[in-house]
Amino acid sequence: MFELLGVPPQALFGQLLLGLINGSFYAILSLGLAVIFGLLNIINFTHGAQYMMGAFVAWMLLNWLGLGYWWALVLAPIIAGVTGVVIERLFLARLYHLDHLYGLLLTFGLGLIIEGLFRNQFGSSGLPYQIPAELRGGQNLGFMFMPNYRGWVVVASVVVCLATWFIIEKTKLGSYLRAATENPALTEAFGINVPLLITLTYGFGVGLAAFAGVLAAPIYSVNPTMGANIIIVVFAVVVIGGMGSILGAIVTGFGLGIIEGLTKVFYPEASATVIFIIMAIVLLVKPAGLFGRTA
Amino acid sequence: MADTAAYGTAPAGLALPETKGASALHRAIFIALAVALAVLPFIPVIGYPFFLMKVLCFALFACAFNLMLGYGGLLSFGHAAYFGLASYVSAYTAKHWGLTPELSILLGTASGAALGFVFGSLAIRRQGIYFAMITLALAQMVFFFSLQTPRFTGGEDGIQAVPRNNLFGLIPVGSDLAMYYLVATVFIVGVLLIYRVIHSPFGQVLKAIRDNEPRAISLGYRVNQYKLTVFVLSASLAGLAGATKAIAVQLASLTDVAWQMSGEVVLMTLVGGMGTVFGPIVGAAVIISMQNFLSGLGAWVTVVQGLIFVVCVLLFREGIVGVISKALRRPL
Amino acid sequence: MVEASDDNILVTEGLTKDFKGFTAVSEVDLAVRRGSIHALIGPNGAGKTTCFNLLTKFLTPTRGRISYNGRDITASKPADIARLGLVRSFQISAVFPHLTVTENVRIALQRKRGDSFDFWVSERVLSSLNAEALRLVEAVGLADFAEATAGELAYGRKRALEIATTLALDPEMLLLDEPMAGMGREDVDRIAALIRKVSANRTILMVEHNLSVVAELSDRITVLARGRVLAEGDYATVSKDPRVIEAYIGGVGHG
Amino acid sequence: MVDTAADTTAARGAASTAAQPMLAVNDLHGWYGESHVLHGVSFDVAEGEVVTLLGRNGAGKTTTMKSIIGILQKRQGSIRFQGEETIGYPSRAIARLGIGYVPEERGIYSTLSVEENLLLPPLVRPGGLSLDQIYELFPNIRERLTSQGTKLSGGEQQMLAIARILRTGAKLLLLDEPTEGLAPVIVEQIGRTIARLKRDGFTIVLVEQNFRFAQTVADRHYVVDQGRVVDMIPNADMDRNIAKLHAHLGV
Amino acid sequence: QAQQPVPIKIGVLNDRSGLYADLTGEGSVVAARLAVEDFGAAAKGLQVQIVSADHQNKPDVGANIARQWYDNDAVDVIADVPTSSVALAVNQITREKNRILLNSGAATSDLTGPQCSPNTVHWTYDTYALAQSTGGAMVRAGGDTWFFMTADYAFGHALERDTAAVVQKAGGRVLGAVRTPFPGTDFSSFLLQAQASKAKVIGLANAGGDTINSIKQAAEFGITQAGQKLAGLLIFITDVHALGLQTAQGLVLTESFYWDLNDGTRAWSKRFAALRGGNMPTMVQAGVYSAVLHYLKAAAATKSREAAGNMAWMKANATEDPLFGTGSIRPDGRKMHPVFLFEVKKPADSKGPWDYYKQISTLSAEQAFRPVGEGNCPLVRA
Ligand SMILES: Nc1ncnc2c1ncn2[C@@H]1O[C@H](COP(=O)(O)OP(=O)(O)OP(=O)(O)O)[C@@H](O)[C@H]1O
Ligand SMILES: Nc1ncnc2c1ncn2[C@@H]1O[C@H](COP(=O)(O)OP(=O)(O)OP(=O)(O)O)[C@@H](O)[C@H]1O
Ligand SMILES: [Mg+2]
Ligand SMILES: [Mg+2]
Repeated sequence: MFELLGVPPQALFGQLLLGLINGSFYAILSLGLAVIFGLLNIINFTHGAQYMMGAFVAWMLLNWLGLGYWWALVLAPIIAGVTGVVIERLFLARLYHLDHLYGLLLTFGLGLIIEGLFRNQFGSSGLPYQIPAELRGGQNLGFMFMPNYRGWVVVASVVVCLATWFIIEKTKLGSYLRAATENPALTEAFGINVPLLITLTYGFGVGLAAFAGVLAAPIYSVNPTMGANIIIVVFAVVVIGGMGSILGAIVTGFGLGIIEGLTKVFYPEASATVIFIIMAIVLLVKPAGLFGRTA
Repeated sequence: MADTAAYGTAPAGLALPETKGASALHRAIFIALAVALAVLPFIPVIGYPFFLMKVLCFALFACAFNLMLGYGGLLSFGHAAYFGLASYVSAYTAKHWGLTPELSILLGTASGAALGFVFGSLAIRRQGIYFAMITLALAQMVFFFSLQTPRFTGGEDGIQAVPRNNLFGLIPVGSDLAMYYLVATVFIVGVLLIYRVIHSPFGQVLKAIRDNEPRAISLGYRVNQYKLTVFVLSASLAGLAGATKAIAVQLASLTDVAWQMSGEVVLMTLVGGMGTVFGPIVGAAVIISMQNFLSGLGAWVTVVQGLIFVVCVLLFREGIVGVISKALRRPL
Repeated sequence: MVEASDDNILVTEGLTKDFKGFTAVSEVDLAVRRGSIHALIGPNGAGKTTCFNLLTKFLTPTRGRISYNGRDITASKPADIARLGLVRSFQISAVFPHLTVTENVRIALQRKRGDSFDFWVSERVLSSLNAEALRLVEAVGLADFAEATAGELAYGRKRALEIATTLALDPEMLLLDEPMAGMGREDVDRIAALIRKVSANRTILMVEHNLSVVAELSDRITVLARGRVLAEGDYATVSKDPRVIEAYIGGVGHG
Repeated sequence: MVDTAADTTAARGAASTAAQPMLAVNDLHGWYGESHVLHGVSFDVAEGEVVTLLGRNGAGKTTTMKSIIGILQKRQGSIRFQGEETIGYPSRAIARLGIGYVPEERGIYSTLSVEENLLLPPLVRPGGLSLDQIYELFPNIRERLTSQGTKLSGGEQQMLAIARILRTGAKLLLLDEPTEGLAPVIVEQIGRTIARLKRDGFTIVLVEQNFRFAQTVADRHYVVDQGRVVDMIPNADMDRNIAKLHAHLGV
Repeated sequence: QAQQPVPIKIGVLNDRSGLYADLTGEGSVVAARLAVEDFGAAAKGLQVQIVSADHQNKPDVGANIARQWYDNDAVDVIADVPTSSVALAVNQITREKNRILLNSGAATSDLTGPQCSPNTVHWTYDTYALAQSTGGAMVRAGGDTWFFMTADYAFGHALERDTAAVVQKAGGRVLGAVRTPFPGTDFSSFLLQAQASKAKVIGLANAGGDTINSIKQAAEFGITQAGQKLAGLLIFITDVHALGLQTAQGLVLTESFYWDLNDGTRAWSKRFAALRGGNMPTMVQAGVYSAVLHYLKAAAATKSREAAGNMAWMKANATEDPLFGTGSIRPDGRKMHPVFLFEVKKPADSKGPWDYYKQISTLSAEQAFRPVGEGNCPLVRA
């Protein structure tokens, strides 16, 4: 058998698969960001906190109400989405006529508040959350041991991503959303309820973040900073894909997961930087990102 | 080409009356600022020189950032890179080469400028949110570089116990008070320079580019060179602030290059009022004091900080100085 | 083929622009005589604005050559073209919205001071330009608005300001994209007079739908349709051309 | 000044006694932030009528249109559509009553394809034009359906902006300078379109600079100056009043 | 007592909002208060005030607070200070201002090595002791081949280096190491590499969230079930609590204190837990208690706030408290007490909340801590 730079092909295969799983989180999170940025023109710095909320809500559902993982997968995005709706109505709705900067600042502040409140309530070292019984164990694929749960993560995220993409790019609702983003006043003057659309969109984007949070709870540390750690990378993913491009967010999310995975094998020291290097290169060559539309 | 005869012959006093009044006001504010800086250390509670030095360094940093955002219309999300690199360079040269403060600071500033030139050349070709993101990406690389070259940066420990060598090899600045006056001088010079840049012919063109770039191009301005110039100026001044800070607080650390620092300087500028001359100074003072005086609140600090930002965005959008400037109907 | 002679300040040969398989400008040979007012007309979507964008390099031609004053500028940058004295206005009005009207004009006047990277100099040196700026502002009828912020002007006034700014560069050749669009009658007449006045020792190439203005001002007219040159000549010739009438003017001309 | 004001009042009085007007604007004030732009605009439009607003640049024509459709945030006075007071409604509710708006800057969406732009406004009433009728009217549009909306030329965008409103079945159309930047052939076509819409029972308020064109399509003309309606000229009397009109427009 | 009470100000400086807030944070303040209470400071002529602040794990923030406390607030002693980089910065300033640092939270053995100071006592544990106990004891228990997952920053490198040295000295072999980005979220890639190395022990040379994530994912990939052991080189009981026994079972780690060691620790911990919503103390919090108690004894004895005198008293007299038993402070500032190697229990073996550890072995202070001559401490070079 051949080896690639000293790495046997089976191991490489395993790593590719892991990269894909990692990419699933990037994809859902960047999708949520892209939906919010693309349709609301808000750089949602609260996204990390909302992802974290998803995981914590799953924990609360389990420990306070006895509702398990599957319930959490449905309820946590809805609960987080409702908080998103409240945030949008109370705060963001006042900022649409302003520069991106203000939305960024506001969501940054909200992120701090949410993170701080959770830290006060739950401490910072995190909470336990188990993999649901149905998905414990794994398959021996020959070249690696593949936990069932990871397989489920990939399937769930692919389904969610495709469904979202379809709604926004291919349906009437999607064209309303895009129009509302670009020129809300005029869109409303056509009889479309823009404020409602925007509110629901934000709620949906937040729901996506929380969904990723629930998916993450059994395998990543459930702690108040879990979102802050991942969010900068996800921003980079969105930029590489093209701000606001739904397809871009999805494809780049998975793609970068894989690239990052490979870097972890060949040159682990660079695995934290590789996404930023790619981002710099991509932006120099394709200013609007891989899938971005130039205005 | 007959019209060009108008040059020089037109009465020089034709400056727009409003600008004239404003510049008198600005002069008064600068004088008041200088006087305040001179006596502040002798005022109890807030007059703690160490705290003041920190405020001044960050105020200069915020002013440098504002030069680019408020006047150049370029939102950089990676300004910590210049601030941080310069603080490492000045700390390193002071500690390991034994350079005098003015030389360390100069070298730090130069490194900020050089990095600004490299990053600027890459970034100015892009606009808006992409510009912000590419600067963020480049700055992240500086961060990881700093984390992974402990030999130069001291890794997560930073460069600690940076010596305050004698200024020009002669004047001792070891005491906090002496150092404070050095920092205050650097600060005033830096802010005056920024003020001059804003109110120069160059600054005028910059405002025009910010307003309508294609139009500026069609008038024959090579906008990229202007953007690069302001980028490098801003990076150098950010470097100046970082280099001075390293000597003043005797520490250069990863905090200075982290993305949160880039975020903080945006916040300072916004809280104070972007596009105002004095806003970033006020903003920096507010944010730094807040961090200082709230540190006893423990885990609630982040919540309080977050609340302040939310309130600012919702209620004081123009920033503190912006609001005042609006009330006075004078640019500040 | 148009012969490049000293008489022609601007010459294009085979100028073509494709947008993803759609050819907006196709094999256009254009020759603009020095000192003339040349109009470019044609139905909507004929490629006029695209042509302007190609001439000033805001777009890169797919094929073809552009020469200006005998010099090949096909590969020049937009700012450099402006520096050669070939300056454009925009179809969608282009002002610096946060500067005052006078400052808008002054920005253009400042260009002639050379590249002002002099960030260490006080802007007071610019006040020497104020008189000239005010003169131009008056010339386009904006004297009452000299200190107003440009962004708050009504549309028509923005157009007037844009023309003043363009004139401030004292360009050798001026490209005007629909200078009259959105203007009231009184302004149309004033701007037409202004264009006539400033054309004295300049060349002007303009796109305009207001046929009375075109008829009144232009020495020569090129009609574009579907990206190609359909007809060329003076107003009398062109307006009688049946193809032009069919494609552009229609049964009854307005104005 | 005095007598023109009296004219307007008289005309309004006549219209309101005859039948309820489709649109009645009364003492409308409007602001952009602090700046007071409309100072009591009053006029009305009967069902099936084509009415123009004429006036110099900056007179307040566009602002009046924006107030009617509800885009202008700060407005006061009375705007009745088919008897219903709309001054407090959000613009979506006003549009849903059956008012279609073509903005001055056209408002084509760059994130939508031409086709999506065309299909965007929801149908508010039955009886709008079918797609085939629209393509017949504006053949350019059919050719470019998949393009990005703002990649169309200025004129094409104008056509698209009108076309998308015709689909919705709105009975009152607000057209802000629909002929600006259009080739004479297209202007003519738009003139024919307006005539046909009028025949089909649409009511149209038109802002125009080109009053020769306005004359070919309109029933009445309101003259707007400095945020007020200062005169009303029936189309039939246009030729007699041309001097007065020129005086208003400062020609 | 007729004498004027001696005013003493103790500043508890630690992480109150970040990763280490649970294992230091407010709990350390509570521990310090308990020490003041237990000592009966007021009765012994001391007027003790405790202040606290959050250093956010940033050296500049920590240094800044320390400076202000010393310059403006008349703080005599700073206690706790987790996070090595902050500890080193505060160490520096304390020496400059001639006060006292009682460090409980930081791991770096440099505090009693090249950076040792006459003004600092390093109380609870250090990287050397952790390596000695975890590395040495594991090899002796048969875990003689190691693979390291090392967080890619100076502290991670130091942990790996120290432990690898101990492993090799004890006769074990290091099969490989991988540098993981810091901070990281997904470690599965590295775990696969560790698994492929077939090492018997996977050493986690990381801290905080990185450690928790790696342990969680190791459980998911069935690494412990397949027979490899995880050794946490810097992990605390709060981390185990966060992981849950289901996930953490089998993990091996070193601490110098556990609430369930003896009656003394149990009694004190129960009081502590009552004040902390049921959370048991960590070794860092216990260390703060022990350190403050010893300092108060010194201040009461010298009847002074003066640093040198109190420091001399502290080093000259044995420490004595229910949590760490009898101990002493070496000239280089090292506080000496035994350390313990624990294994995390299986869920079935746990009798209730916080019943997490099974003790595997004990190292005496002399076995655990670096011999005084080997640390390159200038104070003891003589
Ligand atoms: N960037 C672009 N991408 C794709 N197609 C474009 C682009 N720019 C222009 N076009 C197309 O090229 C054609 C010519 O456009 P142009 O703007 O030059 O027309 P014009 O003659 O100026 O028309 P008008 O008089 O309406 O302004 C139009 O069909 C337009 O849709
Ligand atoms: N966004 C705005 N902010 C402030 N003032 C405005 C704004 N838009 C228009 N104005 C002012 O309101 C007044 C009326 O403008 P409006 O656009 O209604 O005029 P108009 O009659 O449509 O002119 P035009 O024929 O040029 O389109 C003008 O004085 C203009 O300067
Ligand atoms: Mg055009
Ligand atoms: Mg208008």
